[in-house]
Amino acid sequence: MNFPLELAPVETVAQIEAVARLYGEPLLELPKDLYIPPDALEIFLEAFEGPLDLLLYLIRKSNLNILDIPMAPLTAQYLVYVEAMRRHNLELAADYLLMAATLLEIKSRMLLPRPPRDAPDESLDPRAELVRRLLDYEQMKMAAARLDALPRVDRDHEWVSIFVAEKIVERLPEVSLHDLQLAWLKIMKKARLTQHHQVRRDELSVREHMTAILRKLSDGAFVVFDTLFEPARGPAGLVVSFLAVLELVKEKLVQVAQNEPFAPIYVKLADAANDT
Amino acid sequence: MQPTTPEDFKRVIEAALLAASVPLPVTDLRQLFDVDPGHDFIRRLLDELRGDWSDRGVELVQLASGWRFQTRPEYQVFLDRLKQEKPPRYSRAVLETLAIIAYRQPVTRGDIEDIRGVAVSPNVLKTLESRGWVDIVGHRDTPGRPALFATTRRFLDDLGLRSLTELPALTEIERIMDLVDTKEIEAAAAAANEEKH
Amino acid sequence: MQPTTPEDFKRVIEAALLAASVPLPVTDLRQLFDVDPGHDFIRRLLDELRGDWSDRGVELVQLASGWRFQTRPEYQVFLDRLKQEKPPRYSRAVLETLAIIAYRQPVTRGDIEDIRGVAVSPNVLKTLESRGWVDIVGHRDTPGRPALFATTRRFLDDLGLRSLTELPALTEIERIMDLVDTKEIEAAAAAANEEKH
Repeated sequence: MNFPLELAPVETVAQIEAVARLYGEPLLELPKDLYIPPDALEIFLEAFEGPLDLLLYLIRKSNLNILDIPMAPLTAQYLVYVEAMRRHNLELAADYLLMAATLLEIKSRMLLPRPPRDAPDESLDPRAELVRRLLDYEQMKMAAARLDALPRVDRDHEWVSIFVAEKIVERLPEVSLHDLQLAWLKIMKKARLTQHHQVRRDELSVREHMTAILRKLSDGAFVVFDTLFEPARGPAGLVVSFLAVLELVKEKLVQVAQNEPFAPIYVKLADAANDT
Repeated sequence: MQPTTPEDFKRVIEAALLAASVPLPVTDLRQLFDVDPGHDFIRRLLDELRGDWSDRGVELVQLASGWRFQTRPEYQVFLDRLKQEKPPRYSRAVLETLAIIAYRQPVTRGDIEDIRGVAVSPNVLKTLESRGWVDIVGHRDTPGRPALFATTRRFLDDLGLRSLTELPALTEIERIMDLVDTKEIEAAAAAANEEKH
Repeated sequence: MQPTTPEDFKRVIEAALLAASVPLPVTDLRQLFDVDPGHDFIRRLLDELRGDWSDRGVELVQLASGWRFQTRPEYQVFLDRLKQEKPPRYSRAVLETLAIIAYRQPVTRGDIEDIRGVAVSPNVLKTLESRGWVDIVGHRDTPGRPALFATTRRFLDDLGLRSLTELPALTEIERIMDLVDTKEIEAAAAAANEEKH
């Protein structure tokens, strides 16, 4: 609320005469501390954010009671500024002129006899709306100053956001059991529609053992039949392993050899046989 | 690498927060881990982390949209020496418009003009919008359907606030009028307040 | 605030490096201070700082253009979880081929084609092989000696299975098929897929 401008005291009569009439109002006296050197006027007026801001300044500067504004002197002071603006060919914003008209209107209504009711209702005071607007604006003006005072990023502090060392790793798709199930479901559905394939229902454990046995035989060498079985898995496990071997034989994936009765049985990959 | 001790978890959270380009809420931090360690656990580590950094040039702060590391204001004098350009200074028009949007949101441009008593230049609103502090949240159902402006989360983050309730309190009307007779003030302020509500 | 102890200087340097968006050379770091503390002093503090951060998720590294803090590569796995990107998905051909190999192993490419009713592109099998989920366990003793494909230990591990017997039972799937109209299945499958995305 402190404006840096030094306000020089009233000086010349010429000044007073020059501002004699505005909106039909005689301005015979320049209020104290309102004279502004002409070259400073532009800068001075730029310091104001509009007519409300200017009015607030005038009120505060003259220690006027904002709740009981003496309309005559305030209007007079305000008009001096507006006239000064006009005289300096400053582009006079419509907002300033509108406020001048409002002030004059309030002032004239103040001169009218009070309404017959005795109770001086606040809302009947012609100044009430102006006071409300002034207080409202002043509150926001102060709020703006406080917001500006809050520590703000880039001005009062900076964000921390360090470099992320990233190896470009290919992101692999994830597959769930559900996905597999759905995929199978689609296959089944299609198979049913075409009726070309009878998809057998195999025990998975047999299939798993078939793969395990193939892996054991993968180096192409003969393996003793007995070593394909793990007694620790129990009778059920042995049966499954045996079924797996039978299935492999049936699918011609392995060869079983026995040189003579009761000699050890050897198993090897069927295709490995071709290599030897 | 599998974090096991709270200290391990804290290192991960710290790295994530130091690297993040936006504030991270607790819900995001929970996603850092294979197995969600839960809200309370993360929250406790954040408090510990804040303590760990209490005597450093960088602090961990809680903002509207989450947690973030930022340099302490006391260190800005040093950091400014490395800066090529100064951060923007906002005019009173911009700041007052921002204050009106922040405290009275949602408001139309007309509302702002009513309070300030002057036309609001489109540039003022553009400045606030491009900073990401203000955006249009709807339109008022009146002729012309004017846009309603409100402040963003980014505005709160950038000003170090967790919510609008942390905005500086508005100056009491009574206090503005400390120049005038107290009795009058009380009566009038009461009346003015009445009118406002 | 005037830094006096080496620790004070280190805090300033640390804050500057954490806030910087580019690597800072020592010459820049010297400018942080009112009075230039000299190259060697800064260099010594940088080494100390690097040591201070040695057991954290973030490290101080020296690059051609200067010094910067960066996250350690080991922490990428955590930070990646914060990314909102959708994980890539395998095509229907890949998933169906995988299902056939899983349920019917060991199978040849011909077997897969018979069951699916369409040709299997070599890329599909290559995708599954390079993922380490499928490999060749032998060759069928038929003309052309086609390779036999089976699923691997890795496949079980990645899907959280102890053995193939833990795969969803086919009989159950088929029973579901018997109960519901195929259209319904499609709709349900589509919905389930949707849900996953």
